[in-house]
Amino acid sequence: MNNINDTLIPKIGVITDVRIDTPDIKTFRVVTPDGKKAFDHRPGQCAMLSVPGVGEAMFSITSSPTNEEYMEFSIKKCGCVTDWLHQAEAGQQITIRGPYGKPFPVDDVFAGKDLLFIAGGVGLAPLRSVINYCRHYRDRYGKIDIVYGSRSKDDLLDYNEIIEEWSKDNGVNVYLTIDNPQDGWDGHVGFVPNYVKELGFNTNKVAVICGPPVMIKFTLDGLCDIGFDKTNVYTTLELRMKCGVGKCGRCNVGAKYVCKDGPVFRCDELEELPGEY
Amino acid sequence: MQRVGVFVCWCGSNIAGTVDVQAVAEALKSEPGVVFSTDYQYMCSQAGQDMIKTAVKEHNLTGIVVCSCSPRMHEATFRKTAAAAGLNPYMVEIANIREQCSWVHKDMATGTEKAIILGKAAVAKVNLNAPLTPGESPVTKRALVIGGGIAGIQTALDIADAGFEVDIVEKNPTIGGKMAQLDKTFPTLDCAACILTPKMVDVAQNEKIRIFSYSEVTDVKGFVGNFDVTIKKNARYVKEEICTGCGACLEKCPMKKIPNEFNLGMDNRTAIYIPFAQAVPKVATIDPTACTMLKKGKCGICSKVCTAGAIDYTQKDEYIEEKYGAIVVATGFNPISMDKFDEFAYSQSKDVITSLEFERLTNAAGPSAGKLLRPSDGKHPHTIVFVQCVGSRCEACAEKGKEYCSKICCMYTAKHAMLTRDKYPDTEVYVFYIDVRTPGKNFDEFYRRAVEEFGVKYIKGMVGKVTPEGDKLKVQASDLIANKQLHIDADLVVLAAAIEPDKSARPLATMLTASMDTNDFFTEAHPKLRPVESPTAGVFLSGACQGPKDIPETVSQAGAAASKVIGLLAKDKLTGNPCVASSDELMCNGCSSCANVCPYGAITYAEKEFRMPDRTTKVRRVAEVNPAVCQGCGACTVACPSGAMDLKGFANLQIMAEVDAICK
Amino acid sequence: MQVNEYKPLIVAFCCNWCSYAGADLAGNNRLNYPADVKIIRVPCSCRVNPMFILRAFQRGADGVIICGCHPGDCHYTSGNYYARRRMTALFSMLDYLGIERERTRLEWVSAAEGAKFAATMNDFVQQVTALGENKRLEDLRCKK
Amino acid sequence: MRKCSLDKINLLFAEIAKNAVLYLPVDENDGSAVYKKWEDGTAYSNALNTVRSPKDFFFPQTENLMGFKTLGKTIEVIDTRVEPDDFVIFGVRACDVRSFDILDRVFLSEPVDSFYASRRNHGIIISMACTRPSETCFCKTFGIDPAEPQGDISAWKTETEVFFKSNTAKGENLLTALDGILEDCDNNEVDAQKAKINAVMNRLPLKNLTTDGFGGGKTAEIFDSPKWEELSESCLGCGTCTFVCPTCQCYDIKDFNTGTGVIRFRCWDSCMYSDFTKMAHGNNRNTQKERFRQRFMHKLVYYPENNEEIFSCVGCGRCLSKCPISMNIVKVMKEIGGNKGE
Amino acid sequence: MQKITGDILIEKASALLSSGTVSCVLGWKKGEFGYDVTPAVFSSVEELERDFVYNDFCGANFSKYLVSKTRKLEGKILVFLKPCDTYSFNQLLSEHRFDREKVYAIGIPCEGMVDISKVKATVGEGISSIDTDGDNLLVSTLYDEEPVAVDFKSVLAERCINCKSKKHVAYDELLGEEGDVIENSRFDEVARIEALTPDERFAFWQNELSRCIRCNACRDACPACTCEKCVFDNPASGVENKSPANSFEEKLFHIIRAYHVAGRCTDCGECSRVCPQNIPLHLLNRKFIKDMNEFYGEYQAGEEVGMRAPLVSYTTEDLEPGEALTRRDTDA
Repeated sequence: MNNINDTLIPKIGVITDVRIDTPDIKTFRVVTPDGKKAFDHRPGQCAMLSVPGVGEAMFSITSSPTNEEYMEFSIKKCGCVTDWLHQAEAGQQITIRGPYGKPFPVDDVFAGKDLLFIAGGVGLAPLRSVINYCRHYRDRYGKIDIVYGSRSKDDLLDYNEIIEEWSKDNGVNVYLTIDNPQDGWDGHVGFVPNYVKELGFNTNKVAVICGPPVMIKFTLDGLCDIGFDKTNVYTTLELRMKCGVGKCGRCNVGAKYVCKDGPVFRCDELEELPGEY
Repeated sequence: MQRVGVFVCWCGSNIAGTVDVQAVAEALKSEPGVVFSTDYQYMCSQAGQDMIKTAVKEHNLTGIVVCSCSPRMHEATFRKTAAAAGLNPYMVEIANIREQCSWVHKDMATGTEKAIILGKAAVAKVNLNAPLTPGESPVTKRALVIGGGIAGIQTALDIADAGFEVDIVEKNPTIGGKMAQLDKTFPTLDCAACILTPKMVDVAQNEKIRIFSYSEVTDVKGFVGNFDVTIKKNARYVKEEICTGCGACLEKCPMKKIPNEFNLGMDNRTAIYIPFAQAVPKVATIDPTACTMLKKGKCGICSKVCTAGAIDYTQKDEYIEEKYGAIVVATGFNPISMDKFDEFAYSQSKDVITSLEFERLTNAAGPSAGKLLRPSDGKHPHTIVFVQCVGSRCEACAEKGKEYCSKICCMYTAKHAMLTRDKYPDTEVYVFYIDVRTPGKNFDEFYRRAVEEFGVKYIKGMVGKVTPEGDKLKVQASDLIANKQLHIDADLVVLAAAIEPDKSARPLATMLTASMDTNDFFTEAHPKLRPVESPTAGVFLSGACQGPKDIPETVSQAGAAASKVIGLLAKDKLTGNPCVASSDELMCNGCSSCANVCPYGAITYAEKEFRMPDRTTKVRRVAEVNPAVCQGCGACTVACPSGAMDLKGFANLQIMAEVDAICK
Repeated sequence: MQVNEYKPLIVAFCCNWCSYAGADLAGNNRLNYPADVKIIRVPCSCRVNPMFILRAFQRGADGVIICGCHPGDCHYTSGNYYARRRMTALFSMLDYLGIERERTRLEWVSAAEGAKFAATMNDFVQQVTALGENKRLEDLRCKK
Repeated sequence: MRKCSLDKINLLFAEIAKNAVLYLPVDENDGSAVYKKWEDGTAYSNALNTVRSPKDFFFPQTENLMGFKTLGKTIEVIDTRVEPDDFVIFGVRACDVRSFDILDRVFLSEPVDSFYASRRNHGIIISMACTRPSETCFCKTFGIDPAEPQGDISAWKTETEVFFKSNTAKGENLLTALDGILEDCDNNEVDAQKAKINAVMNRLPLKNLTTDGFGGGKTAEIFDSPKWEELSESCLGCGTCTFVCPTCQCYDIKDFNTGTGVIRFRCWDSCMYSDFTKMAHGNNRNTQKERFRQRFMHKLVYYPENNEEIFSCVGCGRCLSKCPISMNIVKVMKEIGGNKGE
Repeated sequence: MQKITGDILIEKASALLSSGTVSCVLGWKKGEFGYDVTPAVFSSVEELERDFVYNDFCGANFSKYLVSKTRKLEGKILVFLKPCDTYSFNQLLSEHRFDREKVYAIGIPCEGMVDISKVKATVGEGISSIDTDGDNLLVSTLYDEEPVAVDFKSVLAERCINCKSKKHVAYDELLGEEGDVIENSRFDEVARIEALTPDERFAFWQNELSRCIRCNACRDACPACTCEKCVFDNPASGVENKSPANSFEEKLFHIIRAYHVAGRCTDCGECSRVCPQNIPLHLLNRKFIKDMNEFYGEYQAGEEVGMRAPLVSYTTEDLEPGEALTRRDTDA
């Protein structure tokens, strides 16, 4: 075991906690068998989890790098690996390798700026890492706005954390919305892109969008409509990552390799790429 | 993956004697998915079952493996147990460690090792089980009987008697079938009409029974309990509900030279006709190929003489759609054509006739009013030769005749011979036969009477040639017992023509997706155990459409078919076997391989719209399995090249998991 | 008995209605056959996909036998006829590829033929034992 | 420059095979050539090239990465790695030698693929000049000179002799070790052969094929060309071109359950396969046109863009002769690049 | 008989395009060296005149393309079918794989297609052009001063040497005269292998199949392999596999592939034509065809639309597997 040393060879991870977030999303806490964090990472980076015999799959690391005890992954059920993980219980071992990809430029571009995070559905997972990182180093950043929407109240990820922690922070505003009216919901109803336009943010800030491709597209259009410059908008394409190391030949969008050049992209960079992401 | 509980049964010492049950329970603990494993003396006992129920609750089990006796023994028991514990009953798998392990192996180590492997296979399978729910479908409480001969009549009467509605579809203008054409019936010699016509009247008068005469089935859709049938009522140009059957029109009709089908063309009828006096319904029918009014628009006499005003030259074929829960096929038989049997001079001489023609000749209502007269000259025949097995048991001449035995000929020929000798003692009667087969109640006695009491001359041997010469028929034959050639100058030769299924049966079978054998007889669901059911659920067989039969056999089969129908119609809902095939339409090529091998016609095709990856939509043909019809054999799953078709409960992945577990 | 005697691994696919019942009857009558035979229950012999057979060989089986109702007795009327054609085609192909034909067999065993079941299995095990390990259709990754 | 007479070539092979596994092209019954391990009596093929490229030596079609054993909820990772033996590949053509540089840029860039790297370290490449190029050859388009093949050692074969020149320390060491068989010589015969080769090169039908219209930064220009649809119209979506290609390196990582454990292996994959980019949430290249475009854009635009304008094609011509429908990179270059190559 | 040339086909196709009978033409497009023709869709007369070609290298069987092209393209497609292609055409129709109404099929006679690897084996690498001269091909190469004459018959593809039929079993229009089903010895090689000892057979196939690189060309070119999703590509099938990881996987893939097309394979020979490794894959398919002919009576897939293949039918008198094998042994 000791002499194996290749980027493709994983470590053992142990699932220590499984939290049911929504009907199809669970959040898994993972450490090494000796109880440590598997590796250090930066906000926006991903890790390859795998179940021997089932396969490998890439997930963004949901927990903040500032969490030095463990990593968390919010995983939506949508394939054989995720199906398997969803029926796993605490104590189950999996394998983990990473971190992969370029992180969000939290320490340079983001520093000192107002930040706007926009997420849809499970798209909050990659952003949670950044949001919590920025909350942890609260004084390094300006005002933080978070717009988050999902199909219904039950489909909102990290709801407790959002309500109990984020929205109570100073200088952090959380705007939640759901697609359709629902009993017991007195918040905003409507799609995220429209909500963003309604809210009409001041454009002197950095925006980060994550969610389903359509939602990203319309939100980006919405931001441009209200005067945002694409050079200030970031998103992540981590769904396109496969081997994690930029060699297997799948992740390229044009000449850019998501595994190496991304997954975090500035929207003006994306604009230059052929439309096949 | 499931949360599996493993329960190893000792079956007293039946299992525990050769299998270390604790070791099995222990070994299975580390199998994937297993969260609980135990053993017990009698798993099938109340205490054992309670143990399972408790474990399901305590360990939150989603799957159960019982290592015990054969699933043929207690699978049902443990499924009920699972259901009682709140699990889907199909989340149970049995590892057969008694019949297929402890009882056949002597050595404890061997037995234990194998039991563990069988247990692992069951665990591997149950991990891939999915809850199954038997499909339910409602039952239309009405039966359709296709064919109005004695088989159809008896079936219909029996079903109606149980209180269900029945429709009979008969292609002829009247019900009655072949039996109505017969004179006497063997072996009791009671007159066919005397026993049949009361039944026909019963049918007519039974308010649960509707008769669609002069009609045929043109389309069948649906499945057991829910057939949608289209019936074509041929235009008879007579308003059925108005016609009184008085017969005035028949007398006046100028077209009087139409060969009379009922008498097999031995006499004539009119263009408007009633097949016979006791016809049901007793309604006239205009033969459109003969009626000058219909053909040329001239005549109209029948309309003028009909006081009831029943004639309607403008009548059109009518299509009726009706729903049925069960369909009984009673399409009966016909004698085969004698065209290919020129050696008997059938086409050359009017005095060579078939046995059915002989029936009409001797029938009081027949063309000669019951007097046995030669068709050619109306003279009384003094020497009659009966030839048996004409086209039956024709192994060497399959293109001419049939390989099978027509079963009824031996007995009716004995009857004909006996009646002839009885009525006309001066007549010499020869019967040429291959074998005389009399395996029925009082049948052999009957035949012996013909020979012994009535002096019928039975000769084992075949007739080689019949040559008309003058007013005689020269019969050349061989006597196999005396081993000599015979030459007989006969006045009349009667051919016992083989019988074959009615020609309407083949297209009907296609409509019903009911299978047929190479002779076009309907096949039964099981030749021994389910003789009156077709493999297609909800389709039943009555009478000679399934194989040659005499009247008593037909009637008893008709009753049996009726009781099966009654059993079906008595249900409000049909609960299917949930282990049925199903097709993944995304993978399906629509190639029909599966439908080709389905013995039940459970697979149909539909054009479905699919969203293509490039966001366009395309229509593609895909297979659909009707779970109410599928019996779960799995033939289709292997015929399917793309693997789209799979069998619930015995899925590809499940069986492969078992293979893997056994071989690891 | 020798200690390190070669034990073949035999996978038997038995149809639920006849052969599986025949195997049960062999049990009821305490008719011995080697424990090397492991039975997989299938509804009908026509459920046996050639892929299952190759899979068994891949995973280490030394012989595969398919048992079904006698021709004419299929619970589903025709399943065993299809099985017969399929297995004929497959076995012939395996033979063509030089894989020992003695490793595969199709037998008809009725529910009443417990003795035939046991005898067939005894015979088949003997036949496969004589061939020794399956080398021509093995997957080395699956070797223990 | 050193040489060895052809009579002694087997002695030379035997000597090389003493310390390393020697592979060289060998004729097959069907007329094609294949790299085989040299054993006494193995004859070196005269064929222009092998059907499979020598990339297999460094990037085999299937290789085990590791194993797993699972017990209950625990997992044990098992090292299945075997350190490769030293090996020598003899007779690699100039085009294929270039393919190793192209693969190196993928596998040896950070993070280094240690499986590939280890094989690279253990392998010595002896190249061979091409005296009879085929009509399908277009290595020159990519600046490759078949008369001057690279590799650790370059070789030229004449009717009677084989000439060697080392290009690397590894190569030099090997040649030194073969001192007993080789003799020093001048460049005259090799130079003569080079001149001959160059003369042939000027007769090749594809001699004027250029990379005009391709290269880094051309994405916007040609990505949406309507020609892609036309060119890909009859593509079967098989993997022949990618699997015979010396520079195609896409792979997949799969698990195989052995019944008692799991083997994780890497195997070649093809961007031409319909499910290549299919992942849990969808597929971003759903049509054969997109997949077809990806393959050629990668070789002719994306790769050069990221690798100092080096094209990921070496002009070996394998895809020209092996594509079931005779669609190939040359046709693409002519259609899309707009150069007629004449 | 008039030889069918590219010009005749262009004329025919142009007329049908111009009259609007068809909206596009599935035909062959010129390549670089004469022999590398590519199947292509032509939608204008100009394209046809510029690129269309019909020569001795037009081996590709177009029937399979109809499955995808009738779904994708609007209007009627003109397709040229050689006799052997028409069998595949019918077989696909039997399996309802495309809409007959969307196709206009022209049968064209075929004297056999040339296997370029045989030409190369004769004249060597470096072919610059190929012309026809009577019964010879005139091959110009980079290394010969004069074109080399090669006997056409000697370089015919294996499948054409053993051609089973010159008869078109389906078409809307036929160019040239109708041919006949012909006597052939296509099963000889199968019989030769059958007659080997099991050890020899094993060695033969082990050697052949070990060369497989699982490029799937055989499958993707096969007009019988038109599954919406192949079991070997489907992770849910349990047998999905991408690489010939070892000799078992090689056998599994080729046995199952041949089995899946058994009774549906028309013996068009595309699998062997496209195999980059020259594996004689048709010998697997032909084995199934030969067996079924011998065991269940002659059957030619695609002869008519709607026939029932041997593996989806049966008789109660069929041979038992053991009997079948023994009978074959004694016959051989």
